[in-house]
Amino acid sequence: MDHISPAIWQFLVKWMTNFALFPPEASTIAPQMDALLFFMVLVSLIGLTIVVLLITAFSILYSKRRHPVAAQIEGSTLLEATWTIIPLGLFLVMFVWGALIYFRVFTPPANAMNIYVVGKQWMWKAEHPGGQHEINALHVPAGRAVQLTMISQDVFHSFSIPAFRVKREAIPGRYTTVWFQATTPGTYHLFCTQYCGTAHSAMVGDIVVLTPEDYRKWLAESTSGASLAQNGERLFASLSCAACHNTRPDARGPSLANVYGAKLALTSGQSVTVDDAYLREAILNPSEHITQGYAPIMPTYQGQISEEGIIALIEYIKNLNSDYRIQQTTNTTDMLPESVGKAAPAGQKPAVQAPAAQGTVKQ
Amino acid sequence: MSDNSAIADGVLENAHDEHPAHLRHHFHDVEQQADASNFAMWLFLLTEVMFFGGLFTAYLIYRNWYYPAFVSASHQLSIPLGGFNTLLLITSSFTMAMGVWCAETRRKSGLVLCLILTFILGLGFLGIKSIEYSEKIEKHHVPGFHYSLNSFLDPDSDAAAKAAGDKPLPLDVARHTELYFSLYFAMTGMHALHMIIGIGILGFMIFRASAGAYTGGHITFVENFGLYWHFVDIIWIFLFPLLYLISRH
Amino acid sequence: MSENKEHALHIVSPRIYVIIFALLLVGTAITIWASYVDLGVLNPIIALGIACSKATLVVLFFMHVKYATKLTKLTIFAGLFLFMALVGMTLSDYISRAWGSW
Amino acid sequence: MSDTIVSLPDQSTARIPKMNYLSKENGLLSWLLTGDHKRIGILYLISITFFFFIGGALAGLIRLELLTPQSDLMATDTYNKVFTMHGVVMIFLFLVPSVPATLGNFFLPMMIGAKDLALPKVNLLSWYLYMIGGILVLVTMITGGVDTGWTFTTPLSTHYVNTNVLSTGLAVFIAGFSSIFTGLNFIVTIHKMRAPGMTWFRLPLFVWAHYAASILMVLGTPVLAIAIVLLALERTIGIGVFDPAKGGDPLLFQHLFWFYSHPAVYIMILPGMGVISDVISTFSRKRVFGYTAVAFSSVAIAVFGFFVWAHHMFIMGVSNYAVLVFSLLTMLVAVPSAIKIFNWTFTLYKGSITFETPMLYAFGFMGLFTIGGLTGVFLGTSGTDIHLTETYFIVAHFHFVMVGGMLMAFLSGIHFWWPKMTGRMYPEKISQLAAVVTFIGFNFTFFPQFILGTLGMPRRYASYPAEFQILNVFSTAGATILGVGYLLPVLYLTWSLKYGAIAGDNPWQATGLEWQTQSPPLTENFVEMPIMDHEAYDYEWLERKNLEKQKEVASVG
Repeated sequence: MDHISPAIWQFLVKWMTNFALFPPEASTIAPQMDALLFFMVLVSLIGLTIVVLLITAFSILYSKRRHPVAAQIEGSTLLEATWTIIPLGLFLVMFVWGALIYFRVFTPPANAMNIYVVGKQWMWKAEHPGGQHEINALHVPAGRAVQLTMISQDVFHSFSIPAFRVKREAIPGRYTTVWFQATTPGTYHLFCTQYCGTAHSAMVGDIVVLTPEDYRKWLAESTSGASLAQNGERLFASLSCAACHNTRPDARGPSLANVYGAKLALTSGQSVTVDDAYLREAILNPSEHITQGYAPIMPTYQGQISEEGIIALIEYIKNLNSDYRIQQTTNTTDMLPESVGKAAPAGQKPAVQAPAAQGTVKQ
Repeated sequence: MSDNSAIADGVLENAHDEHPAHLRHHFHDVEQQADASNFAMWLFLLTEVMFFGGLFTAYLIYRNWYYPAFVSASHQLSIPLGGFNTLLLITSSFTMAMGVWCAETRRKSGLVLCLILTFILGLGFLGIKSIEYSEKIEKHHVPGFHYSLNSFLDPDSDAAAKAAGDKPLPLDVARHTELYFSLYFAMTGMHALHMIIGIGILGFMIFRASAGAYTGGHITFVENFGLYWHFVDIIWIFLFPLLYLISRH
Repeated sequence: MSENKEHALHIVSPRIYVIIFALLLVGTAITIWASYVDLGVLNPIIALGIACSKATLVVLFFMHVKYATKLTKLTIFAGLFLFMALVGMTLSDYISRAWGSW
Repeated sequence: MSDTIVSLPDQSTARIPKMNYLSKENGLLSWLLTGDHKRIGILYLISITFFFFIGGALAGLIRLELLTPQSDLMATDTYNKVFTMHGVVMIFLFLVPSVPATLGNFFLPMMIGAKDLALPKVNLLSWYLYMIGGILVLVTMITGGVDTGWTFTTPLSTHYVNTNVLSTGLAVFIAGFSSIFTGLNFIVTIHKMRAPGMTWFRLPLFVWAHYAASILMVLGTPVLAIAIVLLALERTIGIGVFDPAKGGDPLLFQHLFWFYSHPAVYIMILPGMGVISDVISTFSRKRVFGYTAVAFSSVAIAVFGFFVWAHHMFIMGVSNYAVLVFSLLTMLVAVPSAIKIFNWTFTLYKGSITFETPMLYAFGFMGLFTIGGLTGVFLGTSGTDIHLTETYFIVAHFHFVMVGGMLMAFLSGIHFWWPKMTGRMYPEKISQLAAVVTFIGFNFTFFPQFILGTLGMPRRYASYPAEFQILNVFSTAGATILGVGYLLPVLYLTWSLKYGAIAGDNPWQATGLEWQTQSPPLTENFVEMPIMDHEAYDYEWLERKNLEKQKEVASVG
C-alpha cells in the first residue's frame, strides 16, 4: 500500500473499523424491535424490487422501438384490488406488531428499579434512589429491569439510547417513563434527540451497563452520603409538611404512610391510584387533588421546590411504610436549625404553616 | 354539484349581447362570475372556521382541565354588557340581511340605510367591547407580567366576584384564571379584529352604495360581505355562552 | 339579465328575516336564563345546543344556505366535519391521557 | 421509427407565434400588475427558484459542517440557525408553493379550458404575500436568523431562545395566506370554470391532484396560522397557553402545528403526483392505468391526511390510546400512495415508451418515492417509531419524499411543460444527463442517512460521535453531485430561452387541452372556447385529430 499516503490509509482504516450498518443490541427489547425492523426492511425490499423490476421490464419490452403502438388499457379492477389489499394487509400486520412493541417499551414491569432523570439545557441529570447523582451518564446493572422516570426543567428533551432501541421525551411539567433491561455490559451512547437549543448536540452522554457485582461496587463508591429519600425527608421537614401530614388523630392532612400505590378517593369524586405523577401534581396543585374527608387547606408549592426536590419528596413518600417513620420525621423537624426560628413564636405547637401558605389560607 | 360548464354554452349568447360592465373577461357570463365569487367566499369562511377552530380546541381543553378557575374567572365578565353586545350583533346581522335584500330588490336608499345601521351597530359592539376591555385592564386581568390574582384570592375585594358569590380560590386554582383570560382575549380579540375589518369594508360599501353601485344588479360584493358579517355573528353566538355563561348559579 | 339573477339566487322575504331575528333574540334570552339555573351536566349542553341552533338559523336563512346549491351545502358540511375532527381528535388525546397508560 | 416522440415543426420555417402572453405587454409593470395566471406562474417560478437556491446553499453549509464529527466550520448556534432557515425556506417558500404555484397556476386553467383562474387578482395577491413572506425570511436571516428548528417547538421557541422567532413566525403566517389563496382559487376554478364537456372524470389527473392538495391548503393552513398567533402572544405577553409553568400544555402547540404540517406533506407531494401521472401517460402513449383509482387515491390521501397528525408525537407524551388510533390511520393513508405507484407502473404495460428527460425524472420519482413512502411506514408503526424517530432516518425519509419525490416531479414537470411555457425546447442530451446526475447524487446523499438513523445518529446535531463519519462523508460527497445536478437545469434552461429549438404546439403529442393551443399560449389561452369531446389521455382521439388536420392541409394544398 505504498502508493497510498499513510494519512489517508489511516483515515480509511479508522473508518472501516468503525463502520457499522446496525447498532449493537444491548437490551431485551432490542431483538424484538429488530425483528420487526427486519421484517419491514424485507417487505420494503420486496416491494421496491417488484416496482423496479416491473418498470425495467416494461421499459425494455414496451419501448417505442419494440412496441411502436401502445395498446389502450382502461385498468383492471382485479389488479387494483390486489395492490390495495395486499399492502393494506401488510401495513396492518406492521401496525399490530408495532403496537405490541410500543406497549412493551412503555409498560414497565412491576419489579423494575426506578431511576429519576431530569433533563435541562443542556445536560442529563440522573438521580439514583441511593443518592448517587450523575450528569450525562447513567450506570445501570445488566439483567435487571430499569425504569426511568423523567422530567424536563425547561424545554422538550428526548432521552435516546439507540443500543437499547428505546427513546422517550422528557417534557416540562409532567413525568414520562420508559424502561429497559440491559443485557450486555458495555458503554453505549446516550443522545438528546429532541432539538433543545444551542448546545443540543452536546447533550450527549454514556450509558454504562455493569454486571450486577460491578454495579453494586459502583453504587457503594459513588454515593453522595444521603439517599434520595433522606434528602426528601429533610425537605419534608424543612417545608413543615409534617405539620399537617402527621400521625396525630387531629391531623389536618392525610397520613402519607403507605400512600404510594394506594387508591385514593378525592373530594371531586374521582378515585386515583397514587403514583409519581399524582404526587407531583398533589404537591404543586393540591387544591385539585384533595383526599376525601380533608379540607382544601394545603398551599401550592409551585415555584418553591425544584424538580429534584420534588423527586426527593416523592422518593421519601414512596418509602414511608409506617406511621412510625413519619413520627420520626416529625420529631426531627423541631431539631432542624431552619425550623427552630419559625416554630418558636408558635409556642408549643410545631410550625403550623409553610411560609407560602400564609397568603392564601388566612383569607 | 353545479355543473356550470354544461349550462354555460346555453347562456353564452345572451350574456354576450348585453355584456355588463362588471363581467370580467375570463367568465362566460354573470351567473358564473357570481357563482364563483360566492363559492370562493364560502371557502374563505371555511378557512376562518378552522382558524377559530384552533382557539376553540384550546379553550375546550383548558376549560376541561381547570373548570373551577374558569367558572370564577368568567364571573368577572358582565352578562348585561355581553348580552347587550349579543343583541347588537344579532340586530346588525338582521340589518345586514335586510341590506342584502334591498340590494337584491334594487332599493338604493334602503340599502344605504341598512348598511349605515349595521355600521353603527358594529361600532356600538366595539365600543362596549372596549369598555369591557378597559375594565379588565384596570383590574390587571390582562394575562402577562402584570396579571393580578386578587379578585380570585380575595373575592370580597372585587364587586363582580362578590356579586357572583365567589368563594376565595386557593392559589394553585386561582393561577389558572390567567389561562381563561388568555383565551378570552385571544378569542374576543380575534373576533373584534374581524369586526374592525368588517366595519372598514362597511364604510367603503356605504360610500359606494350611495353612488348606486350595488343596486344595478351586480350585488356579489354585498352578498359576500353579508356572508362574512353573519359569520362573525356566528362566532360571537358561540363565544358568548362559552366565555360569559360557564356557570352562573 | 334579471331572469339570470333570479335563477342564481332565491330572494328571501323580509318576513322570514324578521321571524329569524325574533327567534335569535329568544334564543339569547333562553341561554342567559338557563345559565342561572343549575342543571348539572345539562348546562353546557343546553348552552351549546342553543348556540348551535342559533348558528344554524343564521346559516340557513341569513346566509341563504337553505336555498343554495348542493355544492355550498357540501362545502359547509366538509368544513364542519373537519372542525369537529380537529376539536374531537385533539380532545381525544387529552381525555384518554387521564385514563393512564393502559 | 425514432425513439422520441418530439414532433418539432420544420425548423427552417418555424417561428414563435407573434401574439402570445409574453409579448402582449412589455415592461416591468405589466408583469407586476398582471392578472394573467401564466405570468403569475412565471413570477412564482423565478421567485421559487431563487429561494430554492438559498435553501440549497444552506443545505450545502449543513453538509459541509457534518463532514467532520466536531462542529468546526461554524459554532453550534450558527449551525442551528442554518438548519432552521434551511427548513423554513425549503418548506414554506419552496416545497409548498413549488408545483401548485408555478405549474399549477400556469396549466390548471388551460387544462380545464378556462381563460384564467376564477380570481386573478387574488392570484396576484397571493404572489405578493408570498414575496412579503419570503423577504421577511431573508430579513430575518440577515438580522441574525432564528434557531428554533422549522417546527417552532414550544416552550423552546416561546421562552428559551432570543432569536428572531416573531419575524419568522410572521413570515410563515403571511406565506401561509398566500398558499390559502392559491388553494382557494384552484378549488373555485376547478368547480366553476371548466369548459363545456369537461366533466370531473375527463379532468387530467394533474387537476385532480391539485384539487386534493388545494383542499388541504384551504383547510389546514389556518390552523397553522392560529398556532403561530398563539405562539407570538405567548412569546410577547406570556399568555400561558403553551407554558407548563402557567398550566398550559406545550403539546397543544404541536397538535395545532402538525394538524397543518402533516397535511402540508401531502400539499407538497400531491401536485407532484399529478405531474407524474401526466408525464408517464404521455411518454408511454397510454391512458393512465385505472384513472379513477388514481383520481380517488388523491382525494383519499387528502381526506385521510388530515387524521394522522399525531404520529409526529408518538414519544412526546400523547396518550397511548391516541397513539394506537393515529398509528392505524397512518397505515390507511399509506395505501393510496401504494395504489398510485402500481397504477403508474402498469401504465407502462403495453405502452410505447420513450425516454425523454421528463420521463427519466418520473422514473426517478417512482423509485425514490417508493423508498420514501415505505420508510414512512417504519415511522408510522408505533413500535419502530420509538427507535427511528428524531434520527437521521426521519431526515432521510422526508428528503426521499420531498426531494426525491417532489423535486423530481417538479423538474419533470418543468421539462415537460417548458416548451409550452416558453415556446422553445430544452436541450435533450444534457438534460438527460442532469436527470441521471440528480438521481445518482440524490441516492449518494440521502441513502447513507437511513443507515445513520438506524445507528441512532440524532437529527439537528452539529457534532456527532466519530463512528458516524464515514456515512456522513458519503452524504456530503453525494450532496456535491446533487448540487451539480440542480445547477445544470438552471443553466441550460436559461440558455434554451434564446437558443432552444422552437417547440411548436404539441411537441410531445400530449392530449391535454393545454397542448392543443399555440406555445407560448395567448393571454386568453384559447382562440375560441375549447369543447372537451373526449376522455382524458385519449391518444386515439389525438391521432384522429392529427389525421384530419393533415387531410385539411392536403386538401387546401
